[in-house]
Formats: sequence, structure tokens, C-alpha cells
Amino acid sequence: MAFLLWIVLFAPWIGFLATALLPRLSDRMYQAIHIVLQSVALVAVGALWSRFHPASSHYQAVVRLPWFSFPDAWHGANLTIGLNFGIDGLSLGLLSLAAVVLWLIAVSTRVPEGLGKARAMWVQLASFAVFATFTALNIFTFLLAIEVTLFATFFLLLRLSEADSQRTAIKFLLYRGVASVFLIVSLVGFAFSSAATMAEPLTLGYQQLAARAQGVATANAALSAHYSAPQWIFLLLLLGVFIEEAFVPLHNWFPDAIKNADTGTAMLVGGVLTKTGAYALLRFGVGMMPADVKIFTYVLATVGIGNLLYGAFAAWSARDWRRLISFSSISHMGLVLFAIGTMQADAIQGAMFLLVSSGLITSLLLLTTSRVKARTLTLEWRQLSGLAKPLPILSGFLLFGALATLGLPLTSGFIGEFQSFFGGFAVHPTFAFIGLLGLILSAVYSLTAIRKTTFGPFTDRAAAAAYEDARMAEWWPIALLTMLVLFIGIVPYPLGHVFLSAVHRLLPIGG
Amino acid sequence: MSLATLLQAHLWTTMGPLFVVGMTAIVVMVLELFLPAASRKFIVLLAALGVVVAGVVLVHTMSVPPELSLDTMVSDGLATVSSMLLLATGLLVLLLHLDVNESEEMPRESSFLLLFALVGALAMVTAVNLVALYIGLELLSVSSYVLVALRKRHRQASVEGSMKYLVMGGIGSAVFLYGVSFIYGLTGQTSLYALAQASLSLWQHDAAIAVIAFLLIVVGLGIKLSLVPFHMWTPDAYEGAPSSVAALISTLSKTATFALALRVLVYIFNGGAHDLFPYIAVLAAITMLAGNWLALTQHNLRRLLAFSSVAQAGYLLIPIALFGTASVREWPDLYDNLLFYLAVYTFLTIGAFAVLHLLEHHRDVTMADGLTGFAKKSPWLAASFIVFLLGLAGMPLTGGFVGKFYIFTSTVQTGVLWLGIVLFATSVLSFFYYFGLIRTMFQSPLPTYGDAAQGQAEGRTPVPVATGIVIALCLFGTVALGVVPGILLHPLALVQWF
Amino acid sequence: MIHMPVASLLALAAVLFCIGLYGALTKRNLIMVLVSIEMMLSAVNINLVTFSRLGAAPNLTGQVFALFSITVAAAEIAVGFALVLAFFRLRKSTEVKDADSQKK
Amino acid sequence: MSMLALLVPLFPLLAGVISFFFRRLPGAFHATISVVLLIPSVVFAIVLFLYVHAHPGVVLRQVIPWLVLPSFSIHVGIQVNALTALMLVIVTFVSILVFMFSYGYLRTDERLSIYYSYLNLFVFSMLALVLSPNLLQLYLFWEMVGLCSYLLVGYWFAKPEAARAARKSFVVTRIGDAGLFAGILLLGFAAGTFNDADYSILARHGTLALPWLSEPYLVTLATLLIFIGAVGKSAQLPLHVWLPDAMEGPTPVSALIHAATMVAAGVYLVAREFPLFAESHVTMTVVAYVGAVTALFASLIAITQQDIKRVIAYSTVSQLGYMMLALGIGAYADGVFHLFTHAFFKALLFLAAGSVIHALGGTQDLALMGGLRRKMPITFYTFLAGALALSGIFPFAGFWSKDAILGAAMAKGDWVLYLLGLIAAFCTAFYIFRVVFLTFAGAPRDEDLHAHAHEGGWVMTVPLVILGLFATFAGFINTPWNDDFLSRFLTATKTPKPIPASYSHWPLTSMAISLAVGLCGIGLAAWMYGGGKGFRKVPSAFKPWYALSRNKFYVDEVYSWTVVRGGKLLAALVDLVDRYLIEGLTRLVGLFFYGIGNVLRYTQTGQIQTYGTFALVGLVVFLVVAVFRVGGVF
Repeated sequence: MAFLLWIVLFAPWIGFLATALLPRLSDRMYQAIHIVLQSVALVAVGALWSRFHPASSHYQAVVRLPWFSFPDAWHGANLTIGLNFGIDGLSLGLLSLAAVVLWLIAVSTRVPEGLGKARAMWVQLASFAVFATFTALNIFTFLLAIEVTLFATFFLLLRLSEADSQRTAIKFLLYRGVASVFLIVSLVGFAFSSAATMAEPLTLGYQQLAARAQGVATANAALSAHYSAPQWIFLLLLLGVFIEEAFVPLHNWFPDAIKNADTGTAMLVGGVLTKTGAYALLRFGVGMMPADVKIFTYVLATVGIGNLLYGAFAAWSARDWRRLISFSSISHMGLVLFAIGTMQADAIQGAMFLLVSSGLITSLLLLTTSRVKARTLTLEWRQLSGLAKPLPILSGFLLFGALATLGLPLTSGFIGEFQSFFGGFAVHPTFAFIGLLGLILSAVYSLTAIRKTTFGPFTDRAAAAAYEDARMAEWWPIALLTMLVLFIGIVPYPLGHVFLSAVHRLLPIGG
Repeated sequence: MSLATLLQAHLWTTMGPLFVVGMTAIVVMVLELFLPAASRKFIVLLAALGVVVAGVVLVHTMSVPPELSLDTMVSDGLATVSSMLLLATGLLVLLLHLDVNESEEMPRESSFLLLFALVGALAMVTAVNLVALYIGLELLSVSSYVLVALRKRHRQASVEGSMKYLVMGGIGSAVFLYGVSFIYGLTGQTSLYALAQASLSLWQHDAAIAVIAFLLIVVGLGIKLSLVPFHMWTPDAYEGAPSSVAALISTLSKTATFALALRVLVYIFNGGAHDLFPYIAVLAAITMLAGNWLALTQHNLRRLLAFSSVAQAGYLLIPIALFGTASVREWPDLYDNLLFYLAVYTFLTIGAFAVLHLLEHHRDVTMADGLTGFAKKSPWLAASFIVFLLGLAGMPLTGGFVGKFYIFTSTVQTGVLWLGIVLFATSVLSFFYYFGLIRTMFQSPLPTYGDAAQGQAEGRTPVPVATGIVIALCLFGTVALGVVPGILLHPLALVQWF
Repeated sequence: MIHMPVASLLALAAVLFCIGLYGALTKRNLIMVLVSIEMMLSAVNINLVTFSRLGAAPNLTGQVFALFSITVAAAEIAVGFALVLAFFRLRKSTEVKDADSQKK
Repeated sequence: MSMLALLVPLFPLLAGVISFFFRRLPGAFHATISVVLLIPSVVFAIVLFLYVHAHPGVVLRQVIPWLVLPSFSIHVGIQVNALTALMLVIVTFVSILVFMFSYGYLRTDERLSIYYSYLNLFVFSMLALVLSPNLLQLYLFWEMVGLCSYLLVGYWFAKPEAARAARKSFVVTRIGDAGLFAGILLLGFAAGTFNDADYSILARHGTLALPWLSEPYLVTLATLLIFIGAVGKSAQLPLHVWLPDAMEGPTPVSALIHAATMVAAGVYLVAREFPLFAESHVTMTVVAYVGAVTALFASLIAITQQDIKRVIAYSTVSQLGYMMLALGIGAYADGVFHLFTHAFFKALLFLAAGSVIHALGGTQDLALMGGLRRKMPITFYTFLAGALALSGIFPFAGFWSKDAILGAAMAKGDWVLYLLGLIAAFCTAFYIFRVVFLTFAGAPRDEDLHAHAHEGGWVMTVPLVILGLFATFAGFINTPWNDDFLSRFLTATKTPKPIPASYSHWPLTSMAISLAVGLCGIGLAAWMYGGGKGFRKVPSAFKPWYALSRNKFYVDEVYSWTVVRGGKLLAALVDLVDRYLIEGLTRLVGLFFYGIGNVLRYTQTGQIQTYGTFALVGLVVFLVVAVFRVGGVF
């Protein structure tokens, strides 16, 4: 099973190296390499599903790549650093999301003329890094992966953006750069302080750290009663997460990135990268600093619900699809934060669902709107109306995306939503009741967008002739995402089962 | 001292490389005087050969236990490891010099000066006596002053830069020496080993003077290391110097001076480290902040690299600052930190200067705007430059990330976390200009008007063999230290530092 | 032997050092600046020699040190003057303020 | 048997999928396949009804795990009890007629396949909703029927009004849904299950509580929240505003979704949760009063509306209010009985209205109708049957069910509710016969339209006739003569638990009064509009009242000025904050760093002595600090 994870991780890595080092091939060749290797990774992720045992409480498919050690890093002892990877339920869910989205980027988004190499190279590096982020088993690997995503995405934004690439790329870099600083400081600080408090060897491994935090499974149980990280460590982690997740008011980079990036990069950023922050919060916050999460539960609830509403209102006042997509994503992430903050097992499972769902839905919308934009050349509402007439298929998908965004039952968004509120009502009823407003607002903004773009009279006869509805070659990726969103919504059992095991791992005490 | 004692004194073990490089320097000097200009290449190669031989000798030294000769020179871990790094630096600089020498039309008597600078640097890292240390320092400095002034293409800047370097360096030497004189006065010792033993009593009995001496020494070295606010000569000197010399003073003299600073400060002042080293911590923080901040708005590439090296000096100062709180058990960690990052920094900086040299010489680029379209015209060169910049910015898969992360772990370990936070926070500041350069490289060239066509010569930039080798080596070093840092970290772990 | 109080000698050195520093930072002429630096080094030498005789543990090292220092200073000043000369050839000036072609 | 129940919703789903994927086939195919595939559903539904009748108290239940939560598992599947069985019959039966009628009505529409797939999806969702074994599944399909309603209201999406109405219908019901959602989750968390059958038992044992809310309050809160959901879906006050607008959809859709089935889901929900609602006196009172006030309020509006569909839409709101009233006063069986009869006569009224609209080429304005009795006799007579049923005239269906409710209110002694209901009954009779007279009686007011009017062919008339028969005779299912068959059927099952019959003898008084009131209403309508008099001038004394009713009591305007504009204002504010404040702050931070960098840059003067001075200052500062430190200041 470990070899599958090897394949997942190193297929894009090999792709990156090959693309970087091979001399000038045609764009088509680079894309072929990209598609093949990304497909290999996707298939391997699929195979991981078949081998995964949700019942096991250990990390599975563990890949240990001894790497190097920092000499004398802890009281004269060396700190061994390995590239360790493995999956649990949470990792597997997010890994799958990333694999699907990145595969779709490879197969279905347009490559700008002459940039085939750059795109193939950086997307594959980003894809390696993203996979590594979600499967890392130690802090070093995680941080390394986060930084690699940072600059790989920077290059994507810089090279491929459709507008204002320079500003967008630098903004992205600086914001997320600050976030990674927060993450580095807090995570390393956490590892060191736990070692100092427990008088035990320094380790960066998740399992050991989590065991320390929970005071179980260590050799000397008496010594390691229960470790609670200093609050500033958690606060720093939280700040990092807030930026990574684009939480208001630290979200400024996100709408810009979504708005200006090319479709593929926007999918990468909106569909995958904004999930890393929440992943970190789940992995480190819930899994290793549960006491702190409980202390800051009101902060999380406030910020979470605040974002839920802010995102919804901002999306309501959006005048184009891309902005709406970015703010609806912010809104969804707000709910995730709220759910995590409750420290209720159900809500945390819901948060996991929401992450996957939000990634899929964001990608779906981005992909669909890109197809629309290819025809209308704009996504601004005042120039669009009645698209359902000339473009029934795309409009149908757009409608579906909007409905999924508003968390319609039987789409993936609903599962996470109800679970989040389920836990929320138990702990923070006031916040939860306020958050219900988001349920209504999401309907308002999604359907307003639909009303303004696909519904209504289609007047421009001249354009109608030019608009040709999507052919199969264009819509099948959207259909695939639609199927996934529907599948998770209708049959949440498999994913839920996998997440359930992760919840039990993260919260062995039971929340 | 009888001849017998001299012979017993393991001179070869401690001073072998120094001898070799010194002898080469003299031979080269003589040859340069007599040989016609046409065989310059040969002379530089000869100098490089000497450095290689010295390296071989050094490797031999490593296999024998540390020795102390004449109570002055030592072959301990710090000495051998830094010597190795210095020799490697010297080799790279000489290779770069091969091409620079051609294109900058430097006077021929430059190679031996490089070698003498190397000798000085080697002395700085092997000596454990203040007198010898001072000699080494000055040998390096004086050679550098001259070298900076040798750039013919930009005569005035070159001379001015050198002048500023010399004046500031002279003041620095005086201040340093003034501080040292007090140490000598208080203890009557110049041997660092003796001073290390007297350190505690020095601090207990003469704290006031010791503080003054400490500060004078720190300021003196600060000028040499271009720490803020003693850094201001740096951009001017870098701007004036020939590329190879700029690479030299930003790497070789930094490595040597950091090793010297580590030795001097730690040996003499460890008795009062807890009270004294916070000054260094503050200095490091100011340097990181101001260095990056200054580079932020800089458009001249050389000056930008100069400020970036100021900032990098701040990062490098962190391990030294940490001696204030580190227990003896944690000392080796700090040595490891410093040497690892120095190695990474050396590769990055020399590589960057090598690319910059090609840019300046073949495309006449001096300002950041000139990089426009670089990535398109010379993709490989641009890619290497990007790697160096990424490394300087501390991005993973380059040694920069590992080095910074390692230093950061030490700040956490020794409880000076705030310094670590400044380290990473200012790194983010540095993203702005490093990535700004990268950004510019991918910009499509603007329509040009007359003289504004600077740096937009058509076609690829030709890469001479020697420079190509330098860039390749630096690239290899940078990536290797990022991807398999174990190749350096693991040997470092085995080093008996003191 | 005449009794020389350490304090006065150190004070002399300190004063000389400060004058040198002051000169180096204020003199308009490059040559004067170089000379001022020399004064600073001389102050150091006075210190060293003083300590060599009257320090906490008098020994000859200080004087040796001073000798080295003088030599090195000579080398340095030689380079300095060479630079001043080169500068003069370029700018027809030895004023410090004229060395300002590089800034910001 | 439970397999049968499972199959009931699957046939329309199959039909929907076929219609969706074979878009190119002609409309007749879609209509045929939809109707044909629904026949087994109807049959199975009837079989189930009979089965449940034969086994009183039986609950068919078949579930599979859907999602495992850390705290418990959620199942989906089916559950059939008496209420469910009844609903299945209603839904499938009305659906099949509407399917037929639709083909006649929309024959020329080119998107008929989409229409039928939406409609089939709706029927599937409605059936699945009814069959839900727990509240979560109910919520799932509750939203799905809402979606279908949205899609069908917006079926003619190119019309801006339709697009607006679609969004409005979804958003307004969503407000209610948010309440329902909260209620379900509160109960789910408190009970540790979504199986609503357990709730009332838990509530009675006092174990239904949350950490922050004790039992009685929780039940009240949760039931009120659930009721908000019902209010939204069943268009009760104050969330009734979407239903009249939803008339932008095709008329058959109005008949099926916005009259017979989906809007009744709110009533179904309250009926389903009746045992739990009965635990909270507060909730029951609220339900009763909301229902009664809505009944009156909507009927008052209906009096003056110009659009034939809107009149019937407000009538629907009003009738749903009656059902709520019934449930609120504890007359469970009567509420459901009214749901049953209403489904037929209201579907009939809509379809007949649709027939009229179809005949008149799409016009819905009463002012342009008139004199259609002769041209469209079948439509007229069926409409008349529906109108009589609605007015509660003996022996039509509405008489029995509405009178049962009024009688129950009377029996309960709650005179306020009774009076509200009674006045509403009067208005009801008046407004519906106003429509009858304006549409069918007298002379045509628009000759052109009149000339082209005709019956819509057998696909349209057959459903009308069938529904007309039901509107006339369906009431006999629950009369004292057959010993209140439906009431017994409904209350025989254990879940929901039996409740005391609301009244047990012939409420002759009540019957007489309501019959009289109904006849008065008809009389007044005849006096005002009969004989082709057309629109009367309203006496000036009533002008303001007329305007109030005509303008729907300005509820829409109030919402527009408060909630909608408030929300938009807030959204605009957030937008401003985001675009200017936050973006500005970001830029400011950038400027700050860049500015400081620039200031620092000016220290590089190029003058050696400046450099030296800076170094000296640095040294001096260090020395000063050192002096203070040695002096113990720092």
C-alpha cells in the first residue's frame, strides 16, 4: 500500500523534473507528460481508497524516506528529519480532492499559448507539494510542502494570470508567506515546547506529538500526563490558518487571485490551497492542541460566523461570477472554522466534509464559468443575461453549481453544513442561530447570480449565433465534478466512514 | 623558542593550506609581473590549482587530531571546516575571476591579491591569537581595498567604493583593535585559549571595561561584517568592485569574519555571555530588518544584492547571538548553524554575482528593469538566477530553506524565539524584492525609446565556460544543500568544534 | 624609572582615539581623513604599549602587537594614499564630499 | 409491502431521468412515459392505503445506513403509516392528472422534456418526503421539492417576472427552512436520533434536553422552529408572499405544486410531528392563531385580485391556514381531511383556470374574461364544482372538511378562532364566486379573446372531470354516515399517537352556520358580479379598504423596504468595506513598508562621513545602553 502513496507523491515530482529539464518540446508534449503523470497519481489515489482500512487507528501507507538530521538540535542530540508520508481518513479525503482537482486542471483547462512548459512544470510541482501537505507525517515535511506550494503557485499566478498578474502574484506570495511564517513558528515552537515540558526527545512526528498532547501511548505515561501548548503558539497557528484560509480581514489576496488567475490556477487556489489552513487547524489544533481550541472556541466561533456572513454579504454584492465564487468560498470556510471551534466530533466530521465539498464546488463553478467566459468574454453580470437560451448545458451546470453552493441537500455541501450546525447548536446556540442567516443569504446570492446571468431575456441576437453550447469535450469534466458533488451528497457513507476514523484519531478523548 | 620546538609544533597540520596558498600567491605575483598579458588565463588557473592543492592538504589535516602550533594556529573543527569553505569559495571566485578578468579589463596583478585575501581569511579562521587574527583580518581587508579599486570599466565608482571601504574598514580596524587592547590590558593575554580561561574572572572583576571592550570589538567587526548601522559602505563598495571581487568580499570575507567573530566573542566573553550577547541579538534583529527594508526599494541590482547580503549577515549573526543563552551542550548546534548557512550563502551569493556579471557585461544591465524579458531570452541563465534568488529568499528545495529552518530551530531551542520570528518575518519582507526580480524577468519587454533600450539586446546571453562552471557549481551546491542537506549536515554533526 | 600613572596614559590614548575619530568623520580632505585613522591606530598602540608595561599582567606581547599594528597601518595608509591619488586623477579633487557618485 | 412503498417514488424518478436524457424525443413521448410510469405508483399507493387500512396501526419501515456520525448513524429509507399512505394516494393521484393536463396545456412548448423531468423529479421528491422515516430525510426532500418548485416557477426563465418569482419562492421558503433545519438539528442532538417517532416519547419522559436548554423549553423552541419551516412551505403569514408570485409558473405546476401537494407539505409536517407539537401548549396556540389569521388575511386579499391565478393562490394560502388552524386546536384528523379534499378541489380550480387561460391564449386577467360558460361548458361545470367545494356548500367535499374544522373550533370553545374562520369562510365563498361570475357569466368583455376560446381537448378535460367528481364526492370519505372513516383511519395508527377525536356528534349548529355563511358569500358575489355586471365601482367609503386588499396589505412593500433593502444596504456596505477599507489597508501596509524603505534609502548619501557618523551613533547608543545597564537602569 505504501508504494501507492509513493506513486501519488512522486508521479508529479517526476513530471516536474522531466518538464523542467527536458529541452524545448512542444506545448502539447509537455501537456501530455502532465496529463499522464497526473492521471497516474489520480489512479493511485483511487487505489489507495480500495486498500484503506477506516477502522485502523494508525496512519496507513506510511512512506518513510530517511533524509538528514539537524545536528545537535536538542540538548546535543540530533534531530532526525525524514520525508515521512502517510494517510489517515482526513488525509485521504483531502488528498482525493486535490488529486481530482489537479487532474482536472491538467486535462480540462486551457494552456495559454507558449506557456505549456511553465504551466506543466509549476502545476506539477504544486501538485506534488499539495499532496505532500496533506500526507506529511511530520512538521518539517508539512512546512516544506507549504512553502513549495507557495512559490509554485506564485509562478503560476505570475506566468498564467489573465490580468494584473504581477500584483496578484506578489500579493498572494506576501500574504501566504506571512501565513507560512506563522505556521513555522507555531509548529516548531509547539514541537520544542512539548519536548521541553515532557523532558523527552525532540520530535517533529505527528504521531508522537499527538500522543504527547493527549498523554497516551508514550513510554512513560506517568511523566507525560497531558501536554497543553502555550496559548501564544496556538494563536500564531490560528493567525497562519486565518491567512491561509483567507479569513476576513486577512482575505484580501484571495478574491484577487481568483479573479485574475487563469482557470487552472484559480482552481488550484480556490479548490485546494485554501483547504490547507483548515487542514492544519484540524491536524494540529484539534489533534494536538485540543485544550487551546477549547479556550479559543469563542474566537473561532466569532471569526467563523463573521466570515460566513461577511462572505455571504460580499457575495451578494458581487457583480461578477469570479468574485462571487471567491466570497462564497470564504463563507463556506467560515462555517468550517465555526465547526472546528465547537470541538464536537460531529461538527468536525462536518468540517471535513465541507472542505472536500467546497473544493469540488469551487472548482466546478470556476470550470463552468471559464467555459462561459470563453464564449461571452466576460463574467460581469451587467453584460450577461438569459444565457440559458443560447447555452442550455452550461447554464444547467451553472445552476447546479449555484445550488450546490447554497448547500442544497443531496449535494455534497449539505452534509458538512448540517453536521457543522449540528455540533454548533450543541455548543454555541447563539452563534449557530446567527449563522442560519448564512443559509438564507447563500440562497440569495447564488440565485441572484443565476437570475442575472442565465435567467432573464436574452436579447443579443447577433451574439446568439456566435454562442455555441459546450460540446461533450468541454462539459464532461464539469459533469464529472457534478457527479462527484452529487455522489457525496447522495451517498455520503464512504467518505463519512473514512472521515469518521479521522475524527476518532483526532479526538480520542471524544471531544 | 628553539628550532626543535618549532619543528615539533605541527606547523604543517595547522598551517599547511595557508602555506600552500601563500606560496602560490607569491609565485603568481612574480609570474604576473613577468609574463605577458596573453597568459593571464594560465596564471589564474595556476592560482586555482594552488587553491585545489591547499584543499588536498586540508583534507589531509582533517584526518589527524586537532593540533595547536606556536600557541597561535590551530586545526580544530572550526578552523578546518571554515578553511574548507574558504578554499571552496576561493576556487569559485578564482574561476569567476577568470572571465571577469577578461571582460572588466582588470590590471593583471589581481589574481595574487585574491590569493592574499584568501591567505588572510585562512589566517583569520585558524588563528587563536589576537595578534595573528588581527594580521589575518588586515591582510584580507587591505587586499580587498585594492581589489575593489581595480575595476576599469567603471573607474570612478570603483575608486570611490574602494575609498569608502578603506575609510570605514580602517575605522573598523581601529575600533576593533582599541577594544582588543583593553582585553589585553585586563588580562595580559592575547591567546584565545588563555583568554577563554580568564573569561569568567574578566567579567566578574572588570565588567565595565569588558563591556566597553566587547562593544568596541563588536562594532569593529560589525563594520567588517556590514551589520546595520555599520553597513553603509557596503552597497558602494559592491557597486564599485569587479564582479569577482564583489563576490569575494560578500562571501570570503564574511565567512572568515564570522568565524573570527565567533571565536573571539565566544572565547573571550563567554563569561558574561548572558549579559553581553543580547547586544548582538539586537544588532542581528536591526540588521535583518534594515537590510531587507533597504533592499526593498532598491533598483540597482548590485546594490540590491549588497543590501540583501547585509540582511543575510543578520541571519548569520543569529547563531552567535544565541550563545548568550545557550548551554555548552547546545554550542555545537550553533556552530553547525553558522557554518551550514555560510556554505549555503556562499553558493547563493557567488552564483548570483556570476549571473549578474554576465548580465552586466553582455547585456549592460545594472538596474532591475533591465531584467525584463530575461527569462525568455536566456531561459537557463534566468532559471539559475531564479534558483539563487529563491535560495536567498529561503524557499525550500534550496539550501536557503534548510539553513533558515535550522537557525530557527536553534532560536527556539535556546529560548530566543523572537529572533527566529524576526528571521522569518523579515524573510517575507525579502520576498518582495527577490520575487520582484523574478517577476521582472518574466515581464515582456516594453517598447524601447533610444537610450532606454538598456539591457534589451537581442539574443541569448553568451556564457563563458569558467562562469558557466561557477554557476553550475553554485547551482549544484544550492540545490544539493536543499534536497540532500545531509551531505553537509551529517559531516558537521561529527565535527569536534572546539 | 619614572612612575607613569596608567590612567593618564589611557586617557591620552582615549583622547587621541576620539580626536582621530572626530577627524575621520569631519575632515574635508581625504588625506586628513586617512591621517585621522592613523591617529586612531596610534591611540591603540599607546594603549597596547601601556598595558605591556603597566597592565594587569605586563608582558612583551603588547609591544609586539603594537609593532604589527604599526606595520599593518603603514600598509593600509599606503593603499589609502594610492587610492587618493587615483581619485585625484579622476576628479581633480581630494575632497571627501566629491566621492559621492554612488548613492541611494 | 415495504418494497411496494419503495417503488412508488422510483417510477416517477425513472420517468424523470428518461425525460432528461432523451431530450430530442417529441413532447408526446415525455407526457406518455410520465403518465404511464406513474400508473403503477398510483396503484401501489392505493394498495398501500388499503393495506394500512386492513392492518390498523401498522408501520412499514425499511432503512439503510446513510451516514455514520461520531455520535450516531443516520438512516434513509421509507416508512409508511396511515398519514403517509393517505398522502401517497393524494400525491400520485393528483400528479397523474396534472401530467395529463400538462400535455394539453404545454403542447407547443419546445422544452417539454425538461418540464416533465422537473415535474417527475418533483413527484419523486414529494413522495420521498412523505415516505421519510426520519426528519433528516424529510428535510433533504423538503429542500428538493423546494428546488423543483424553483425550477418550475422559473420554467419560463426568459420572463424577468418568472425569474424573480422563482428566486423569491426559493429564498422565502428557505427562510422557513432555516428554522426547520435548526429545529431538526436541535431535536436530533437532544434525542441522539433523527427518528421523529421517538421524540414525543422522549419528550414525555422529560429526557429531551440540551446542555443549554431544559426539556419543556426545548420542545417549545424546536416545535416552533419546525413550524417556521411549515409556515414557509405552506405560505402562512408572514411568509406567504412567495406563493402568489409563484403563479408565474405554468398553471399545471401551480395546480400540482402550489396547491395540492408541496404547499401541503407544511401541513403534513405539522401533522406528522403532531404528537410532539401536542407536548407544547405554546406551539399549539401559535399554530392555531397563525393558521386562523392567515385564513382570514389571505381570503381578504383574494377578494380584490384581478388575476385569476392569484385569486386561487390566495385561496390556497387561506385554505392552508384552515388546516393549520385545525392542527393547532388539536383536530388532527380534520386538518388532514381538509388537506385531502383541498388537494382535489384546489387542483381542480387551478386546472380549470388553466383551461380558461389556455383557451384565452394566456391571459389571466379577470377583466378580460366573461361569458365563457357556453364556450367551455366542461370547464365551467368543473370549476363550479370546485368553487362550491371551496365555499363549503353541502354536499361538496369542502363542506365536510371545512365544517369539521370550524366545528372543532366551536367545540373547543375558542370563539376568536372560530370567528376568524367563519369570516374567512364568508370571504372565501365571495371571492371564488366573484371569479366564477366574472369568468363564465355575462357577456364577454374581450370579444377577440372570446371568439377563439375553446375547450382544450380530452387530455385537458378528462383530468378536469375526474377531479370534478372528486371535488364533489371526496368529502364522503369522512362523514358521520360512514362513522368518520378517515378520522378513524388516521388515528388508528400508533404513530402518530391517537388523539381524542375533536368532536363526536353531529355538529349541526356549526354546519348550519357555515353553510349559511357560505351561501351569503355566494349571494353577495352574485349580487355584485352576477349577470354579467362585471366590475362594480367600489363605494368611496370602502376605497381605502379596497386599496389595502388590492395591494395585499402592502406586505411585499414592507419586506422590500425593510428586509430586502436592509440586506442590500448591508451587502453594499460590506462591498465598500472590502473594496476600499481592506484593500486600502493592504495597500497602506505595502506603502508603509515601501515608504520606510525609501526613507532608509536616503541615509545612503554617498558621503563616507555620513556613513561613519551613523556607525558612531550606533556605537554611542550601544555604549549608553551599556552604561545604563551597568547602572541597573535596564
